[in-house]
Amino acid sequence: MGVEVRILYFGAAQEAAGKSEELLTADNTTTLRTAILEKYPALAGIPFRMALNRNLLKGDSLLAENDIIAILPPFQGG
Amino acid sequence: MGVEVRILYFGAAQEAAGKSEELLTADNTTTLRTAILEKYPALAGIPFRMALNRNLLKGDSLLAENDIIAILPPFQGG
Amino acid sequence: MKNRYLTAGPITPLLISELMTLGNDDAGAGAVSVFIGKVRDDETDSGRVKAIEYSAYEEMVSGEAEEIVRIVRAAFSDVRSVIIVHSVGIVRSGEASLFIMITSGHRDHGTRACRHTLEMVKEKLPVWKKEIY
Amino acid sequence: MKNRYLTAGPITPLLISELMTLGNDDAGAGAVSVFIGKVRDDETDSGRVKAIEYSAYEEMVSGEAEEIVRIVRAAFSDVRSVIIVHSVGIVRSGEASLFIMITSGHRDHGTRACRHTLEMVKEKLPVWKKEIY
Repeated sequence: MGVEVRILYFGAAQEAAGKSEELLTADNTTTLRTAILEKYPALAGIPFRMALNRNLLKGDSLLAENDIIAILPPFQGG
Repeated sequence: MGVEVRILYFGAAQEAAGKSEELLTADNTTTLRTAILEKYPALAGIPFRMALNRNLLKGDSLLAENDIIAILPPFQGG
Repeated sequence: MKNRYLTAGPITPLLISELMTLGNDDAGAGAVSVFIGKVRDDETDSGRVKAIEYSAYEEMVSGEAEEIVRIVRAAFSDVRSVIIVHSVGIVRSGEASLFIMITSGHRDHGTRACRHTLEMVKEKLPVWKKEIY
Repeated sequence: MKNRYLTAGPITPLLISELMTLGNDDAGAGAVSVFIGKVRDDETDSGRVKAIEYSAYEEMVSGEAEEIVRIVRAAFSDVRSVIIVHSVGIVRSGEASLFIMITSGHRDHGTRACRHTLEMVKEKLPVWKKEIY
């Protein structure tokens, strides 16, 4: 079950995951978050947010084929 | 009585006095102010302050030979 | 770089000069407020910072930057233009990594909008840094 | 002009570029805050403003500007440099007549000091203007 979505890792999350992107399967963003944390325990130390198709996620969302999920550690621009 | 001091007129005060500087005789800044207002009635419409030797006057001050008094309309820099 | 809000490498003095000519033909703008963020050579436990490597979620930066501009314009009606440029890639200490310019009719909205834009850039732009020692 | 706080005529883009290089060698300055005041082509009862002629009590400007710098440095300890330049003479609409630059370690003191300097320049510098239509 679930659909295949593209995951992008940024900043410290990229280092914790050891990659900048990959494909994963999930049906909603909450189960996806859990799956990612199980796969990369080092991510637990990073208070990351997620973006769905370039928009910051607020709450849970169902996933659709080809959705792009970004894993966003706290921003550090400026 | 009184000493001769140099008066500098700036901004709108220069136009009201019709000159940029002159020598006048007075013994303190309060009598000088009154004398200037009598000489140039147009100055009455300008809420000018005075500087004594480049320092903004606060209150009254006695005058000494060669003092420089500046007549300063409201500042308009910026 | 295809993104108008990002530039590769430092924001050079030349680029700053060019950016500051934007809006020079607007004779109704009485105030230009600029903020430039630079990399400091901070002394840390890991040594002195030589440079910072910035990375960004480039595809998301545009939408967030446009949202910042919308908010600033809505909050400060006297604002006439908003320019935001952030570096990606390596910026050495002493070099600039952020440029913000607000033109406005008068100083009050301009200076406040500049500060507000700066705070929103820090809060909303998906940019990350990595110190190089 | 012998006064470092005054310049004859407009503050040109070239002069702005030069002024902004001051402090470029200070790698401890993480923030540069700039305010530029320009002559607006305001429509008034007397017509559209073509230019402003600024005059100053030049001998008093230095002391007042130095006092402003002292106050700013005392109030904002993170400030590293303060530059103030005001025009005297004719500045046409669209041209700049005031330049303020603050460098500071971090953004907070810098942006606040810039605004505070601007307010003090308006309040304390013995400068007058005359619109030309």
